[in-house]
Amino acid sequence: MDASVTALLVDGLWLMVTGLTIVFVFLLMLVGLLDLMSKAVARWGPQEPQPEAVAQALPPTGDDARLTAVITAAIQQYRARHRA
Amino acid sequence: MDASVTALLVDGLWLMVTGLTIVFVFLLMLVGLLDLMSKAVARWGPQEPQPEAVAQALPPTGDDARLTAVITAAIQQYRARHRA
Amino acid sequence: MDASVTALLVDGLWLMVTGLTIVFVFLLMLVGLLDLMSKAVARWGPQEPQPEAVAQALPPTGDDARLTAVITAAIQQYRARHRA
Amino acid sequence: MDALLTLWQSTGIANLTWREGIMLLVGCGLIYLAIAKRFEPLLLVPIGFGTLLSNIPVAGIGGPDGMIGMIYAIGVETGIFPLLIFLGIGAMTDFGALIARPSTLLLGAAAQFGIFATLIGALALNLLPGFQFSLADAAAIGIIGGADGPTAIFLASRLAPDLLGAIAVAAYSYMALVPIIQPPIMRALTTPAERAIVMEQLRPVTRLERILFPFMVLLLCALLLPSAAPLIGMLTFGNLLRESGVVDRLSRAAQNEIINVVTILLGLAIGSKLSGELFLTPQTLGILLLGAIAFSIGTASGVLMGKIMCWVTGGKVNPLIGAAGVSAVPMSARVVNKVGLEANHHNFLLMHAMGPNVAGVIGSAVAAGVLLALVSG
Amino acid sequence: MDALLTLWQSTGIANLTWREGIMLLVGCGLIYLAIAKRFEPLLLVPIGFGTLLSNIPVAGIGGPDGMIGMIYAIGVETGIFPLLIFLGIGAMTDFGALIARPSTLLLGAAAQFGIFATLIGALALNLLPGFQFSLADAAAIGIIGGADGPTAIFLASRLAPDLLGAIAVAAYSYMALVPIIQPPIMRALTTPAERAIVMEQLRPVTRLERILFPFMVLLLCALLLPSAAPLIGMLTFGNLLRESGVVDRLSRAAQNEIINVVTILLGLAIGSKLSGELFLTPQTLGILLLGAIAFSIGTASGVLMGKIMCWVTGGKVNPLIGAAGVSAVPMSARVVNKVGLEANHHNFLLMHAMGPNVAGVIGSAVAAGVLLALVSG
Amino acid sequence: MDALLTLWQSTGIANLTWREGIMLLVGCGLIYLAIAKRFEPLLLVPIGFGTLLSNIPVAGIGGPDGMIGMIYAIGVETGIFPLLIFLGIGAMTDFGALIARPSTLLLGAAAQFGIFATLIGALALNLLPGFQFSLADAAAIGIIGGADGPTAIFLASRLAPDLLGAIAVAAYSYMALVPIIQPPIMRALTTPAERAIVMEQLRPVTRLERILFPFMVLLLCALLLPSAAPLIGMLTFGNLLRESGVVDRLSRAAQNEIINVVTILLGLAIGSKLSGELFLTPQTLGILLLGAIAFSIGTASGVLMGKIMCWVTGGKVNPLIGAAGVSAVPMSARVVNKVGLEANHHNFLLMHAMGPNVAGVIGSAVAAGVLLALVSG
Ligand code: NA
Ligand code: NA
Ligand code: NA
Repeated sequence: MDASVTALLVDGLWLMVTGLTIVFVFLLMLVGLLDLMSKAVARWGPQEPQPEAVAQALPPTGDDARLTAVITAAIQQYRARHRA
Repeated sequence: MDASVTALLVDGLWLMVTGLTIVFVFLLMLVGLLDLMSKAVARWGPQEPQPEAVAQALPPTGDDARLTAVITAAIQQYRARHRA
Repeated sequence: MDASVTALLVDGLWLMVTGLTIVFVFLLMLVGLLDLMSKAVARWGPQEPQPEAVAQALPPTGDDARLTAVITAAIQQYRARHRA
Repeated sequence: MDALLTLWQSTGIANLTWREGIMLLVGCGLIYLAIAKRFEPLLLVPIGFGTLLSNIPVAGIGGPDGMIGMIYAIGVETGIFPLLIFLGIGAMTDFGALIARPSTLLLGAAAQFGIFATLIGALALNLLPGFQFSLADAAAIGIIGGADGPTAIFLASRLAPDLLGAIAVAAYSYMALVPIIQPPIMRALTTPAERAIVMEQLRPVTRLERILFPFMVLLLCALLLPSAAPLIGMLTFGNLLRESGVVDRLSRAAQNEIINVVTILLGLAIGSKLSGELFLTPQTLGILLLGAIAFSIGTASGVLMGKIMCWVTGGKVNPLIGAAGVSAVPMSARVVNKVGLEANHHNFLLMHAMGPNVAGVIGSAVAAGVLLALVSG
Repeated sequence: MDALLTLWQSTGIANLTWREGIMLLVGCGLIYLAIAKRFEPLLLVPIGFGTLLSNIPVAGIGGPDGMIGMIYAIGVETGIFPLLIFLGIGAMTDFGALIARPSTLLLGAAAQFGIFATLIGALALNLLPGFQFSLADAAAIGIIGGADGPTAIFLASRLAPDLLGAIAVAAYSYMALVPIIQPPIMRALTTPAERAIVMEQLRPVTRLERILFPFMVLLLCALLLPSAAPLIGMLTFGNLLRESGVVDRLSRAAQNEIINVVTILLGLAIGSKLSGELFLTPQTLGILLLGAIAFSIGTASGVLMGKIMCWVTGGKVNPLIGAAGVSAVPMSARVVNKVGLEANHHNFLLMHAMGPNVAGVIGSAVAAGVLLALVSG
Repeated sequence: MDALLTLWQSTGIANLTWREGIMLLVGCGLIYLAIAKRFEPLLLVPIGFGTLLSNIPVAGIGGPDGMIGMIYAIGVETGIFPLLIFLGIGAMTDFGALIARPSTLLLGAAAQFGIFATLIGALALNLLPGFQFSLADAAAIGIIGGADGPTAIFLASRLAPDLLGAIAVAAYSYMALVPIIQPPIMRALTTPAERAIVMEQLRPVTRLERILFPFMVLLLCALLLPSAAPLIGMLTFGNLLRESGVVDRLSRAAQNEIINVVTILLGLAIGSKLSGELFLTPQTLGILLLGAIAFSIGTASGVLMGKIMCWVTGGKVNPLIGAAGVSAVPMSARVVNKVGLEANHHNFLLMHAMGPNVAGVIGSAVAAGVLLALVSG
């Protein structure tokens, strides 16, 4: 077995160990941080309005495509109904 | 008549002859190629579905926005079901 | 008081005087120019059509998309006619 | 006092040259044509305004450090802007009529005669004093006869950047004048009976044919004429985005976002080539004159080829549709339709003219490739 | 072990300086103001996030090889981004109210007094230790008083790039604070009777006037003040795209695609100038202080000019509309409307305030041109 | 005669090498997969067409002076294009499911094992003749296991630009093959009882949590792993634009204009790396092989981590959702849903799989940062 390849493989194994460790440490810390955040928001955050209200409040944000899709669907339904 | 202009004009005429020839050869070959293609498609291509079917088959293509919409709808359905 | 700062302040005052003067001269001339323009338009300009007419005259403007739409419509009409 | 003098010397009036003054009027004229006469406003409004901005004395907006100068360097010198416009045109063009009747490509080929005849004309102008057109200049001028804006801009930016302003203005102006230039030529070269010919309905074209079409065009271009590959490549890429049916959001981006933004920037950049030094020369007059000739010859040769096809097919082809071979999409196809209707009130030629019309786009891109290969090579 | 040390030394914590830490908080603060307090969120969210990204230790995102650093070099150093934003503003702005009553331009002129007074104030700060503002710095700071974001960014990028971050933040923050800063000044300088003045309805404006308007502004700018031509040129070009009525798709591209994309990139790029070294200095405090003064003086001088016009016209002009001359479109016009309604429940000043409001945009672009001509020349 | 020879020598056929010929077929193959098999068409259509254009002989479109070569230099060498795509992905992604159940991040972490195992595999290939992968090459190949296109492109453009073409093609192809690769592995590693587990409904997530989420991710990235900051930074910036609710027009621009235009240009640019010299090597075969292994290992390790979580939580977690940890959003989440439904007709896992799915995006961006820090440092 080629010595240089062996050295590379050792480097690679080392990289795998450190790399995966960092990925896990990072994401574990993120789990903790998100838990903390959610608890903090639940305790000190503003009272969120009713979920239904949220659902109605959210759509107008963000996606036009969705809106278009919804409207188009509505139109087609309407037409189908009136054609029949 | 200026000798250099004459030379230029000769170049130009030569350019016209070769140029137009290439344009015609190119487009004639394209005519042949397109004819071949259409015949090949007619013989070996898929049976084209009915125009209406095509219209309905095309939309579900590619678009992520639509995908998002579908997923969202699925989510909302899921929630609605579990809430009820 | 620092001599160099004094010099700067003198420069600044000079800048203020010239600057504001130019701003005022510029905008005063613009007032005059706009007045002239409006008078010229009122005298020599075209009779403005009724607002409704304008609203209808504007849309058919420029847009290729619309052109395409028109052509497409024409094509479909044509086909429909010949198919029937 | 001194400061007031400095101030005065920094004004525009104190620095205005007569050339700049005239070019400001030219810019206003272009915008007037665009707005009042609807001369290709999408390009001529930005070109006209770019002319105004580039000819403001002292400001140097069109110079190497000015905004428009930088846009020119990034988008036009590199050729990227006209190619992106070709991408959008590909995504907007329905080649169905051409696929249904490929023989109309010959009409698109014939109409390119205008390009080469004009090239000779430009060289002949060198016989007059004050004209010094090189072969490359003449080729760039000839392409006006292609009646295709982005192709003309692309070729001129490669072969004769100094003439780009005049060539772009001529190309778009005459494209706008198609409804005036073409009909008399069409009527002169055809008989009322020919103009009244009703053509057979086009066969429907399958989705697979539409998808394969761009590959056929690109294949031939790659094998025979690589110098046309940038233009043909972007045109066919755009068309594939359109016809593949699986990348609608990219097709929409090519047809809208990309083409609109690039049109604004390209127009401004072309305006920077409408400077007094480059534009107020006898050459420009020559270019405008030759442009009109180019369009006329292109129209005529298209119609004559139409007559040949009419004769060969035993009267199945209305020769008028040859006039659409100059491209100028979709203007010339509509002109054909109108002249056809005059001769026969039930003769709708629009669809039949769309074939040669889009063939003309391919034809002039091919001609541009030929000129690039033969002149700069 | 060695590797672990290397690893540790490549982390952010190991390299975090206190300056970067504070700037990260500043970035969060800007985003908080943008989201929770609706302080000009379109700009302050990207600026705030750009601040965060640029102050991440080691990563160098704002440095010459980092993404944001490259965006800065391409878009801000060249001036192209603020000019493209001006294009979009031109395409979004209805100058009708100004065309109907051109005299309101004087209110837009008066409000620019804030710019020049602040310039003096910035120079006077040099008397304090720790301040070293050059004339160019002072001019860039003064422009905050123009209450016009892209103008401020354009001028600062030309005259004082190191202060760009603080100036942009101050400009947008105070624009957001207009509803708080202006009313007390407006009330202090006017009597209830003046505030209750109902103005005559504006005459309708024809389409031709709207089309000619950008040319009038550009003409004057070209003849008198070429240094303002890039700003005024793009503003009028955008407005022509809007009013010409023949290039709707270009107008829409300028109002949407171009301005949205550029806003994201411009915001990030400005964030790269909010680095600890440039921002955490006494200068920044001075700039924030001077910015507030600039807005106040601009408002006051606008209202005072309004009083003069009220007196000259025999009470036909409500002096409140002078406050809209600072620009901050359309915020300050709405503030005027609100204060007017307090004095008289049937007094809708919104339309009347739009004239001085858009005049303020032209006024500060003109002032920027003056400063560019006199300070860098 | 001489001219005809020159002409012939300028044609494509005369200059076509066998490598170019094969690459033209490869390009057609990619487009076929994209259109007929719906393999990630948004990327593979532009990549395939870019391959065609770049391999046209003589034309040099992919070369340093060609259009696509310039696009590559501007957008890919600088890293700007993949980062802008990440911005758009951030603006399109709903992280709600992840916020509701952060523990699913562990599934996203486990699935990154595929990256590192593949890296070892690539190095081991050096034992065969004809393979010469450096550590940087191996890292770039490993990232295919991240199942995340823009991350793979970003890392490959930094660590192994010569392999970029093959890596991008492998990444997107296997992402498209997820519905074929994953199910057998998922079934092999789980019992029917495990697959039938119905999970608890996710709690609703408040708007404030959604707004704070990007900051938490960015904070950790800034403190621990600055080398991942460009990727994580743009992802979180896009997400903040989406969730802040105050900059809808910027969010829409990121989700549409920016991502569509960049996708077209990025695809073309990647195509220029699919040249015969770079692509027709044993390395490419190795990369394609390793890519398949990477996806399989990633899936397996995700599922195994799912089993661990199932065991730890006393059976509350369905191990299938671990397979979604490879990212490939939203394909792998839908695969999970499908396999879950097979085992239990009332078991809708889609929402539960979205958590690990988006966690996988963050996970592979983190892994990319690690590789950048450890390999190039
Ligand atoms: Na043509
Ligand atoms: Na202002
Ligand atoms: Na991943």
